[in-house]
Amino acid sequence: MAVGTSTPGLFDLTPTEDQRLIRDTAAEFAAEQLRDRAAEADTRHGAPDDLVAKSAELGLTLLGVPEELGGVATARAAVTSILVTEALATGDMGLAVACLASAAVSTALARWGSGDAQATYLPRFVGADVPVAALAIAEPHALADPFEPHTVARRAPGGFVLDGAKSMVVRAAQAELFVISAHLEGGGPALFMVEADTSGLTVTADPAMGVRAAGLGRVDLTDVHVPETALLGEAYAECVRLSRLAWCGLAVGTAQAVLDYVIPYVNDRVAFGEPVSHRQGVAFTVADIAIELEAMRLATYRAAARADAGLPFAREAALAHRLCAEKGMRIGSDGVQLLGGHGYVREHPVERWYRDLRAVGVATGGVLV
Amino acid sequence: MAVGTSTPGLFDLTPTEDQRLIRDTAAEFAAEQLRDRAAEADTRHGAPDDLVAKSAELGLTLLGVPEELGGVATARAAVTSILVTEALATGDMGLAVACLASAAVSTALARWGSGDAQATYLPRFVGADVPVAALAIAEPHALADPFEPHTVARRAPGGFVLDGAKSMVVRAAQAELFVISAHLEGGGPALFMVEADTSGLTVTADPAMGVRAAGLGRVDLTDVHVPETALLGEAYAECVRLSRLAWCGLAVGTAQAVLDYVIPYVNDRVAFGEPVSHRQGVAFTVADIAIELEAMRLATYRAAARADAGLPFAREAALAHRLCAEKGMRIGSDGVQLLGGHGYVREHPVERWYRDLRAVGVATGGVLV
Amino acid sequence: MINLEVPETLATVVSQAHRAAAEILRPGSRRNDRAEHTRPPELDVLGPLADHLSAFGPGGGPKPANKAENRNGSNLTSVLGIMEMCWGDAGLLLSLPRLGLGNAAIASVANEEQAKRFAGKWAAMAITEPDCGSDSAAIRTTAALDGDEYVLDGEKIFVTSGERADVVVVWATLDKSKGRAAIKSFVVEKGTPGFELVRLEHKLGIRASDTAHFRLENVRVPRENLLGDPEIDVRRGFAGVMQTFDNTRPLVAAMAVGVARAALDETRRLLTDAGLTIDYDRAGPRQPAAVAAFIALEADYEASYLLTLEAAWMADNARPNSLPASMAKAKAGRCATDITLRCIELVGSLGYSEDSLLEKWARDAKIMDIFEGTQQVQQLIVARRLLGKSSTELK
Amino acid sequence: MINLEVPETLATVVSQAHRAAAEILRPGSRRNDRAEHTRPPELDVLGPLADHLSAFGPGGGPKPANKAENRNGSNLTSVLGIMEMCWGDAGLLLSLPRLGLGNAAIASVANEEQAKRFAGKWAAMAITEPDCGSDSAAIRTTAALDGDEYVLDGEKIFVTSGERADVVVVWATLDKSKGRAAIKSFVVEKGTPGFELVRLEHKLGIRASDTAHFRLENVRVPRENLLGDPEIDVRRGFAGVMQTFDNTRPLVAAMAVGVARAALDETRRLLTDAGLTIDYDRAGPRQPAAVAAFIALEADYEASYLLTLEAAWMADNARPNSLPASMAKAKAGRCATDITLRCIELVGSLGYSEDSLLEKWARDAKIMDIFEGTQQVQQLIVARRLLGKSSTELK
Repeated sequence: MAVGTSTPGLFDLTPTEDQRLIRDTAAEFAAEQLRDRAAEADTRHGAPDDLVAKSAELGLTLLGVPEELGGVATARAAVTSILVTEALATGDMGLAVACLASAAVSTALARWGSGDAQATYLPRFVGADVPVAALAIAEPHALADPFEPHTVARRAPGGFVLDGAKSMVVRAAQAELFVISAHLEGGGPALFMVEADTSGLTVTADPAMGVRAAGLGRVDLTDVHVPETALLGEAYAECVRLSRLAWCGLAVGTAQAVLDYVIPYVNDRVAFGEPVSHRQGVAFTVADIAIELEAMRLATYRAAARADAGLPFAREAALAHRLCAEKGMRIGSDGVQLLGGHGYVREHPVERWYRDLRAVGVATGGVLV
Repeated sequence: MAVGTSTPGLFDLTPTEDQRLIRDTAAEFAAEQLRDRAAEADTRHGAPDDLVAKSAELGLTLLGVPEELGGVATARAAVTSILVTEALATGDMGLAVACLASAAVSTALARWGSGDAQATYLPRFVGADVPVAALAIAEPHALADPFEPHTVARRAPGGFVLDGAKSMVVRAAQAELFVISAHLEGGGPALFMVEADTSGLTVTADPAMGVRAAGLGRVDLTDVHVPETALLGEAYAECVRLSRLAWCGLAVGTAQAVLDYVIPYVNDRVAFGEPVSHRQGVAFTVADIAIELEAMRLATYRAAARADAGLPFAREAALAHRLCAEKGMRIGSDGVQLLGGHGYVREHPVERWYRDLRAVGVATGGVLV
Repeated sequence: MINLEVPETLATVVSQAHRAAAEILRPGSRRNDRAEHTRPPELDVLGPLADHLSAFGPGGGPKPANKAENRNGSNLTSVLGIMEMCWGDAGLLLSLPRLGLGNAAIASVANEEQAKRFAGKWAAMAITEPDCGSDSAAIRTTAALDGDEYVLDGEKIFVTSGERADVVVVWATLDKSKGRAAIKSFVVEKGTPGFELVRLEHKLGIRASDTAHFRLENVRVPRENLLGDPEIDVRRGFAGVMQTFDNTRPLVAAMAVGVARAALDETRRLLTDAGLTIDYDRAGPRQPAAVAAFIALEADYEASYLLTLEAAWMADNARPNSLPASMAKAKAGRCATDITLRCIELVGSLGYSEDSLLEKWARDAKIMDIFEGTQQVQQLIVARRLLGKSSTELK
Repeated sequence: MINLEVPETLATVVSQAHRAAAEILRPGSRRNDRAEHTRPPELDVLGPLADHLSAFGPGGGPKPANKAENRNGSNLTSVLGIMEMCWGDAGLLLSLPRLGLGNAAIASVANEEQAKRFAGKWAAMAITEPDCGSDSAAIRTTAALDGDEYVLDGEKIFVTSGERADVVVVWATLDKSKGRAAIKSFVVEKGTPGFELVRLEHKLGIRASDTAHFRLENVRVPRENLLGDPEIDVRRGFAGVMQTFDNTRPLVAAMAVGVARAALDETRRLLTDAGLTIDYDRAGPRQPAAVAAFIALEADYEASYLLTLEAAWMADNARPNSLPASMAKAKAGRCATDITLRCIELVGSLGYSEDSLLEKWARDAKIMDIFEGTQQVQQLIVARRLLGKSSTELK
């Protein structure tokens, strides 16, 4: 760590006017639409189609797509995407992931797709009827490392053949298109577009501890043939970093929901003749939630802003991710603890946030900024 | 982890009558002799000779030596040694280490020395005038691993030639005899007896953050020749484990000193009209010190009792050591914190315990049970 | 002589419990987790086992004849058995017939006649109310003597096995103005008029266990159903009730230890299958991060395990164990949550999926840090004892 | 536009500070640590530098002309400069002439005449007393007006740079019965009769900095030496004093950040020399434990660093920053201790030896979690703001 790297711009924590606008719109959508329907979606293990469709009206799939390709991005938009992701997650992490799944693919296409691939797929993502799509990186084996996928891609006449399995695939059962990471034989890890109806690809529901509204599934690939154009460009590490950052945004939004929920709760709840918030044990827990949350947010913003500015951001993304995985989980656990027995039942959303926040430490893929 | 291993004996936390006696004697010595002289020894970077001599009267060097060799042990005595180590450390960790240094060597000799070596050296250790000696395992390079010493021993005519450097060597400047770990070429790590006046061996003072009363030094070995009989038997891993356990005993005793010191302090100290112990922030810290301390103690006893019973104890020693290094350090830090600014000045011993307790995570050698 | 191993004398009981856990409890874990509010079919098989275990329950078994003699008795047996059973499934353990908290309360404070009358009944315990958590002195459910009956009115939540049990031990106050001393426990038979099941809770974990919410409206029970002394003795009235907690805290600590061990065992299996070696001697900065993390978690497990054994052993030897009981509960409760959550992270997405039981154990574990006195309540108890403070000084 | 990088406009100041830290402060670190209570020879060189830095001190510099305009001003400059200087040596930074806390107090509350009169004086600050720690309302040192002079009596401890400073700003009460509103600060010149240095403390760390204990017996100072308003205004009397803390907390947070970075930089060097690679992308369970631990520590460093910048940036932009200031101080204070202690453990016995500065940084760091309001005080401030509680509700 040498002296901090300098950039021409001033240190600034103020979003632009445009960013504020879309963030506020997303926050409103989260408060009015997502929060109320989260419990049911969690139980049903899937997001209501109408809700995802409504979220598309926010223009989520346009955020990472440049204007010339039909999107709204005038520059790299990691910060904007983080702000939107965070805002949606204040409503519900699982539903936010469901709403953002197709945007992960449109962003990946816009960033790393060939002209051919963009021409083939992007128009629908920037149109009125956004297809369901998913970015699949995680794998269902212990100690999986996104940089060493067990899924392999062999070169074959006219393209590649993929074999392996992917886990935590968002809305897997509904998706028409997957972007799948695989180890390219003779190369390194890479991303491939695979249409859902390709022969050899099967989807199984794979419900998990949390983010259940995202309808997580497992995708198995046996001898799956894809064309040359299925290979996305040379940006694997960047994709993993930007996906981890998106999970940071989800963690920040969810942790904010926890904080906003527990403050009135501990003020209202009376024990031994006083609000429980008058006890340091309770009050310090709330203080620590707020402190760690603010740090999670700042670290995430810093990494995203560096990505947008074209600065190296591997370090900053890793540090933000470490904070969001660890402190985010602690916030989820403390949220339940602050409510005591009431935190353990579904009447209150904190038990869901406990389950959701564990995802941040294990997930890669699904979302992207 | 299968179902807990069973032994014929009942679960029991009661020391034997003999153990209680020697532990109480050691505790008395710690309270009456060590505590008062700790601050000065810390500053002087060395233990007063008269104090170490007095401690020898407790029979410390006899504890690990069987009766037939002039000691008092009727069986393996790890538990007894732990109890004594813990008791001495309640007075002062640095002085305890100084007092126990020669016992580490007499125990090693009794356990792993050849008949020749025992005949040569042991009589003085069980006599009236115990020689200063030190068990040297740690090394002064980053990420040193006791199982991969950089110090090497080559076979040479009539014995071995040692080259390398050792750190944290207790009372290095006064010691007459060292037991030194080295990588035996063509073998693994092993222990060698090296007399202090052997040509090629030099000693430098190497004061550290804490345990300063132990007079830590660095021993450099350049082309040091030792005879065949210098090699101690095949028990390297056991020696490392038993030394780590001895450090656990030191941690437990020191942490107990912290707890015993902070309880009256926080009860006496008044702020905002009440004893500070009436605040949960303070009270819960005290509770956690007590909880972690008790767990450190039980884990240490368990490992030592397994060693005495001849059961495998690598796992238990490692777990006890992890607890004592980590929670012990937290107790040291919390001790200072509970005293606030007063904890930061030498008027109170907690700042010394903060420095001492960091040793547990980095030290191997010096003490042995 | 200091020895912290499980004695041979208990090896059979422990291995029986482990076998039951492995063969009966564990196989149905996922099914019962998914089918919340459905009676687990295992309960029929487990009834007789539970009766066998209850003979070893805390407070049960012969007392030591000689104070100096070291005993490994019913308390140690109970915690060891519970660890094994919860290694199998904590939700099912909590559902074991006739091993409810209410049974523990009856065993602790019932007189001879009551003990006989309620023998063989499965008893749940109803303490918490919608507006009282840890603060049992705030209980609003009232019991008024009317002729030969007490009339109970109030609302009770978080009643474990409330639906499945035969009777519910209900805490109620004879006189709100007299604080804790006026709180008594009453045995209410299921089916008593006015004793209404409001709902069963949907929970984060331990879903095999039912958690009931009751309303009591003009519920009449015979005056002989008041457990213990009906007089309000301001000096010691609450002691009997608190005694129950001293006995049950090590049991909850044991539950936490069992769940934590389940997660560690599974994680160890997955790590070693993935090619890592847990080398305890070489524990150091160069070994793989997952191994170092695993050993750190295992150290916290060892701490929880030993504190739990200590608390039980002290009870067996008739030593006051309120302090170690709370220490064990505090440490085991928080560590079970940490350990199970971290195990998922070590393993990765596989551990997060319902394909693995790791995610379930992280949900089950959290209750261990909450019920029978939260982490904060245990810290208060420990701190008050150490600092010599009353509950009005250290609140 | 959101950007959390140090701007070009401050790069020169930061790199100057870094150079001074590397070339002047760091080389003497071990010598000054060993020679506690000896005036570090570096202070002679550092005087002019300190005067240069003080121009950027908190509260100094021009105020923003336009509220909407984003400013990177003196507060941000100060914290960045302090981080670099403490990367060099925290004890020496605390000893910088004319940059004492007393100077900050004078800058905050002095009137024009006082500002002029005390310009160029090195001012220490005396708040704490033997029986008052965080509880400044408990101050017993009294100030009684006698003609044109105040007469001060009492005892003060933990006065940083107390021996070396020219004047000491002493907190004293005009009327003990009126609580905090009656507490005023008085400039006491060194050499004033009755103002006696009792002793210098021997400390765990920051030994280059002297910490004085004073007794005041019948110390007479001109009435013009009372800083700020001499009236006791119960409504707002304490605000000015607390304002000083809002300004100084980010500075202490910055000190903690600087020390933590020193330890991380050195540890990174040692780990990479030992053959390990810090791979941020591959951060996972298979990498070496030391690398995973290092990255976890660095994440806490990053958190502390960014919270500190935020608190300073808010002050620069005239936004209320009491909450972020306490957040930064709480997080940076505790993390600096954790990070420096863990770095020693990662490195091993080498890091514990005086041959390395790692052990010194772990001693220096601990004060950052204590002075200018302990961890607990910061948590109280944060919690009260979030929960909307007064200091009588949440004590």
